[in-house]
Amino acid sequence: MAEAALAKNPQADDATPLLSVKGLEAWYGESHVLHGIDFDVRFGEVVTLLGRNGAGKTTTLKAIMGVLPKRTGSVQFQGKELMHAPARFIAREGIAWCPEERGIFSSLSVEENLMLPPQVKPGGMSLDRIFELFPNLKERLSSQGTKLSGGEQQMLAIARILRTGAKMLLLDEPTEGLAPVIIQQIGHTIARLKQEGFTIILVEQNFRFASTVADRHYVVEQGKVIDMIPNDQLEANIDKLHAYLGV
Amino acid sequence: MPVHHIAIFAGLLALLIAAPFFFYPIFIMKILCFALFACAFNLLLGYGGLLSFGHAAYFGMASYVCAHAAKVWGLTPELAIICGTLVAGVLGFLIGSLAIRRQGIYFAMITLAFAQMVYFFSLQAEFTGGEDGIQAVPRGHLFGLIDLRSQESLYFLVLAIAFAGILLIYRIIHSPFGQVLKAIRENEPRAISLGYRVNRYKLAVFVLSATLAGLAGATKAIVFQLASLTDVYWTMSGEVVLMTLLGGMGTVFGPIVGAAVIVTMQNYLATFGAWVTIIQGLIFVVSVMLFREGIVGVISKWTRKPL
Amino acid sequence: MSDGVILAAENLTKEFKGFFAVEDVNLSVRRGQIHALIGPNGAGKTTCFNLLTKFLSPTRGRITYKGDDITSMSSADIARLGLVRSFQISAVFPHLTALENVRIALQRKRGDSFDFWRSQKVLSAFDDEARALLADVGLSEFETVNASDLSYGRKRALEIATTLALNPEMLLLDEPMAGMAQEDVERISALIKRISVNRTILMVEHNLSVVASLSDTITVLARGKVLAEGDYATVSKDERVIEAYIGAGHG
Amino acid sequence: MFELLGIPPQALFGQLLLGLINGSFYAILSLGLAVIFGLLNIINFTHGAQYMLGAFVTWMLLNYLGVNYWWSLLIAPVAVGITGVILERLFIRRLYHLDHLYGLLLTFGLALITTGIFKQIFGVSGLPYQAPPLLSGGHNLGFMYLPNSRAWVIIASAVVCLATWFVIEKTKLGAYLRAATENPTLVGAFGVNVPLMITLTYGFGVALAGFAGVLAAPIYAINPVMGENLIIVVFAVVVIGGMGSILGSIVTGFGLGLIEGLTRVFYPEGSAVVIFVIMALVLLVKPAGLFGRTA
Amino acid sequence: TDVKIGVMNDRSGIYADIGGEGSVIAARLAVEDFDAASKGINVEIVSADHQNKPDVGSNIARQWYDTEGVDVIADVPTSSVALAINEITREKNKIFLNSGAATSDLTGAACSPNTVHWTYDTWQLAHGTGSAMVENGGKTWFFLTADYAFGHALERDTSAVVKEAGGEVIGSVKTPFPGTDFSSFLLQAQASGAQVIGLANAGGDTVNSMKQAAEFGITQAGQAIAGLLVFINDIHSLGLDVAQGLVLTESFYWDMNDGTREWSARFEEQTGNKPSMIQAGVYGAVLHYLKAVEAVGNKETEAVMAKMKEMPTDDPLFGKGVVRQDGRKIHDSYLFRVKTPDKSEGEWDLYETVATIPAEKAFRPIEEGGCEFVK
Ligand SMILES: Nc1ncnc2c1ncn2[C@@H]1O[C@H](COP(=O)(O)OP(=O)(O)OP(=O)(O)O)[C@@H](O)[C@H]1O
Ligand SMILES: Nc1ncnc2c1ncn2[C@@H]1O[C@H](COP(=O)(O)OP(=O)(O)OP(=O)(O)O)[C@@H](O)[C@H]1O
Ligand SMILES: [Mg+2]
Ligand SMILES: [Mg+2]
Repeated sequence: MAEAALAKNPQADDATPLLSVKGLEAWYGESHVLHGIDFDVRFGEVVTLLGRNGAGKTTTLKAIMGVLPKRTGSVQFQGKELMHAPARFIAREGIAWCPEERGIFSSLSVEENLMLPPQVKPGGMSLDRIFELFPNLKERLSSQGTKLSGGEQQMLAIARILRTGAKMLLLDEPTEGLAPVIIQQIGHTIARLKQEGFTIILVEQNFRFASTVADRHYVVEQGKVIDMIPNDQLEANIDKLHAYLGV
Repeated sequence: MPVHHIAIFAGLLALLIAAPFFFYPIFIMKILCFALFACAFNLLLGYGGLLSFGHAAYFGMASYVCAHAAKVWGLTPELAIICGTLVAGVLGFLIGSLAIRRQGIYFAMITLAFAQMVYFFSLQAEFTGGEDGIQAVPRGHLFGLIDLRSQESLYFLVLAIAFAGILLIYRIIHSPFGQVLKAIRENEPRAISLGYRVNRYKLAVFVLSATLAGLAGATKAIVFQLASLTDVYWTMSGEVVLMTLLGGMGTVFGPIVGAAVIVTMQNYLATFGAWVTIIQGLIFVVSVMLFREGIVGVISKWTRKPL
Repeated sequence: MSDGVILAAENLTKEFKGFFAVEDVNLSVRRGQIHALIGPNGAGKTTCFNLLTKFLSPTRGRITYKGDDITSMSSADIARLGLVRSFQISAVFPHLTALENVRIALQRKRGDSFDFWRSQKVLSAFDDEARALLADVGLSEFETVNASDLSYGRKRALEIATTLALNPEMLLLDEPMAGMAQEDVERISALIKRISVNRTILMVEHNLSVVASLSDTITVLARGKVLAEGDYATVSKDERVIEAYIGAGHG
Repeated sequence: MFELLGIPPQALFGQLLLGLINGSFYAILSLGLAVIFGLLNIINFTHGAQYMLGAFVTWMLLNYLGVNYWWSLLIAPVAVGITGVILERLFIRRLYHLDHLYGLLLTFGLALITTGIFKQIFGVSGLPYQAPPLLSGGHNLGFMYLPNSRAWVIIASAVVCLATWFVIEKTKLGAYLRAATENPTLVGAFGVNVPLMITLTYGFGVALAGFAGVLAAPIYAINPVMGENLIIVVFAVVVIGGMGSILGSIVTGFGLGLIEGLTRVFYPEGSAVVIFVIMALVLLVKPAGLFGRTA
Repeated sequence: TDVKIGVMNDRSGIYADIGGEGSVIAARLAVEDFDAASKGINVEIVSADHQNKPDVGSNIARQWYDTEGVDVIADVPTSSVALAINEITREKNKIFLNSGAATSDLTGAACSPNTVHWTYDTWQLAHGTGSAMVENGGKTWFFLTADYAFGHALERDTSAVVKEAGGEVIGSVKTPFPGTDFSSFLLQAQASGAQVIGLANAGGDTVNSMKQAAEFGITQAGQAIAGLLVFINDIHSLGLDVAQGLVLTESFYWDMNDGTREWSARFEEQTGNKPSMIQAGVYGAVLHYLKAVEAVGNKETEAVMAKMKEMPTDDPLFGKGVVRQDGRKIHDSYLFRVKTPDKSEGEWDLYETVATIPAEKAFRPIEEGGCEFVK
């Protein structure tokens, strides 16, 4: 935990937010799921969205990424309004998304899955570094993507977007179904990415893990952000947080 | 049976008893045969989740056997129909036990493959009369007593058969067996893990569906006094899919409506020449684009009642 | 087998085109215990489950359940012997109501019901029993809700109720806690604890605190092979387990 | 001279070669279907009509505009492809998220309409098409007389099939396409223009049917129903190869052509049904077809 | 008297060109030429598409007879549908004027006192082509036979004729129906070395086998091809380059005499095509029927049928002829050869006459047909 806290990027305190979400609302068909989400992410920060099952965390990420049928409000990235852009433009701006259900393609080999997302910005992570992070993948490069075990698929899903050069990552429950060792590795990875200037929004159920990597935590409940807790004030607010999360 | 279903069945029955006074009886009988055929098919597709693309085999083969039994063996019509139906059941068992081991589009294709073989057999075999078919099938006397040359007797026989068949299908859907079937369609591995031998259920519903399709085909042979290759050709398999989808797959009444619409269309568009195909095509396109749930499916959605 | 072993696997092996997902695994689960199967991702846990319940056929090896060889039985028949599994991805019948979901399992008692001529009213005989099971897992108020409309945690609960309806002697649970919020984790752990009375449970789980608090015996798999076995205290101190699975920072 | 089951070996060679030529048509047509099914999950029942369209466009180009066969090889597939693009934009794109059945029904309806219109305009007896000078005539191979038009069919289809296979299985574009089949949203979220890609893919699959139509024009009768009977056989080919498998449909297309050719010699009556017998056998042994991937 | 004539045929499928709307127009021309109105006969013509499905056809026929007051059904190609309508017509005691169907069973095993089979049948085609070819030196034959009852019948009848005339059948191959690629079968035929390749098939099958025979240079290599059921529309669609040299039998050709030319020109004005023999047959049959009605003075079935059989036929298309007791219409039939492109003077200038088979020899003798009601 200490390690992550130390690894603060100098630019992190920069006043203008890299991503700013205001009054974001979203619907699935008839059902109104987000009721005005507001939060900011500054350059180089790791921010988590915490909340109970069904609070709307995943939906928030999808709304930012522009893959929902209906959304309103405002999402500004580097000062640019993304509300009316289709997903592919948002991706080209340098935002990458790792979905909750992983989205590994069964008709592609592991290697093809890994190489699939086009490079959107220069400076993506090299394959060597990726294999260093996730050695499992290297061994199974020619397997069919979905023949990997649950956890291996999760690794592949993360690895895949590191290559693209996108500097803003949206990670939806990246630790679900992973062995403790791997979770630790991912923790290290996130810390390292942060040092390298990546900005990350992390959706997590594993709040213990979240506290080891994040700068700030937003609490989502019923489609609204109801609180923000900086990581260094976590101890002080632990009871409040437990109440939010129903622990 | 929910009240609105009872009401619909009763209304339908009343309508059908009155129908021959307003419409041409043979035409209504044709609709009834196809309605039963489509309902039998829907039992497999809509409730068993299995898309068979070879149902013409059972329909057509039953029709040949029934025609042959009535014409050559001189059986009474009810026995001839039973013969046809049984043969369809046996054929369904043979093909079904091989086909149910496959899923989805492969299932559809394997049923099609067997149906093509049945077609090939029908084309080659002596007793089917090749492309001339079996003509001039006698309608005979029901139970040796009632002369079916009378259009009224024939009409009520066909009505009774089709209605009984459709009610039986209704009961199958709403039986404990039907409940297991539904579970299998929803989540097959889970049903297995609960200890259900799913293949036996699939085979059972396949055979039931084939048998009832056979009943429809055999009845049709008596009505039209002929059995021909059109009934075993793959386009007939396609037609029954279309009837079911147009009416509303997985609904009780959809296939009946679908059959009525398509048969009516074939009948009344018959004067339009090549326009028939164009109009039919347009209707399919429109129905897929605008009422995907089929006619009855859409009504069911509006009224919020399962139909 | 007199020593209380209910399920045993000998030299269980599964090969996928030259890749050994499970290799010479020997496993014995004792009657009445909660036995956990843990291990890093890709260790072969789910594969093991699939082998034990015959959703996959083993390349070699022998499986015995209550002393009988079940290696060549079909999945459905194994379930009929009282060895029932759940799935890593939640498995309910989405367009059936919660009550109907449970009833499908209860209906199994009637044997293979091919009685297509009977009204489904005969099934209402099972309603009371089904309601009791739903109450057990805290789903009473969702009786008439379609399973697809339940939240994730409740789907898992429903799945457990359905499984319990078969009154199995032995349960195989694959990651019952995956993706669950903290509150649900506790509810489900309590439930598992409760149902383990008179039953044997084999489960795969990554949530170590759950594993620690529930399991009597733990088998650790890594790269398709058994790495260690014992109770939590023993296993969690094992160097190799720490390296391969738990990691240094934990506990 | 020894004989094989009463057939002299030369004659057998000839028959095998003819089988292979027929197989070329199966290969191109099933390839188009496989591309469309594999990448769009649509069972394209209009394929037969689009094949017919290819032949008719070729005929119209020659008879109305005086455009010769060689230009038609290029123009007709593009023209047919464009009609495909229009259909995709107007109708098919609304069906991707639905069950296969609906795509089947829609494309079946479209096929009826297309065939109906052509019947209305051109009747059903068919139209004559004269092979271009280079393709009329032929060579005596010793064991048979091989018309140039047939030799050309083999070459053209082999080239087109291989190129298509390469693009889809071995290039980045192909990987996008395959991924987009499974999860278009996610691929879009990676920054790829999925809707355009899918439209063009359908257009391409349809253009392949059109291409087969051009190849057919000098050989087979050009009439509105020419695709109707072929389509079911071609479906069988796709299924044997493994739905959606590109390589599968090519290999199976040629292979079944050969087998059918042999049947025509030894049991001609059975040559229409042999493909279905093989399909049943294959599916019983290999559930997902010869080259199919199991999910 | 009011007379209602139902023209039923394939209006959307493979036989739509040889019958279809053209047959309806032919029937109308017959009514026009007969000048029915002025003779106090009120004729109404309806039409329908049987889609080559016997059940569709039989449904329409029953409905026509039972509820719509149709007295006569005309045309009806496709043997299975024709046989079905033959039965229904007998049951309902109406009149069936068949022009489109080929099966000689209509005046044989399945014959009916209510049916007239006007234009052609398989026996006629087999004999016309078979015996004339043998006489012209085509002694050895090989058949490409469409693998269904119609094809088998054509092959069987033609073989008998060939043998009778002193020829020899050295082989045959059954081709799947419907087929597209016949090259394999053609090569087998070529390898047999037969002088004549008989095409015992119809429609698209014939067109395809002709087209491919040309492609493989079969005729150039010296073998003759005989079409056993070929219509002028098929030749028109093949083009002379491909079809030249084909020998075939028909009952009618538009360019025979002034009468046929004049009528065909009128027909072409309305349809854009020259008439096929089937369309011509509908004209002839309807005309003869109307004459019989006029002669009888009412439309009572027995009387009209008797009149039709008693009264000789005479029309500009088929000339003079008779309707035999078994319902068979008797007229001359012709063996044609398809012209070479350089001899053709127009789009429809397709045939040259090789031989005329006189009426009395053109059709199956009545006693061989086995028709039951004819004693
Ligand atoms: N495809 C969908 N259609 C309709 N409703 C949906 C859909 N996906 C999610 N929802 C609903 O939207 C709400 C928010 O869901 P979301 O997936 O964003 O929650 P979450 O916070 O990510 O929860 P979890 O921790 O379970 O992943 C929930 O009530 C859920 O039921
Ligand atoms: N059908 C298959 N074909 C090929 N390889 C497979 C197949 N199924 C599993 N594997 C491989 O076998 C190994 C074990 O997989 P398994 O799913 O059993 O892992 P696991 O222990 O359940 O992992 P996790 O905890 O991540 O779910 C993995 O490396 C996986 O890639
Ligand atoms: Mg979520
Ligand atoms: Mg697993």
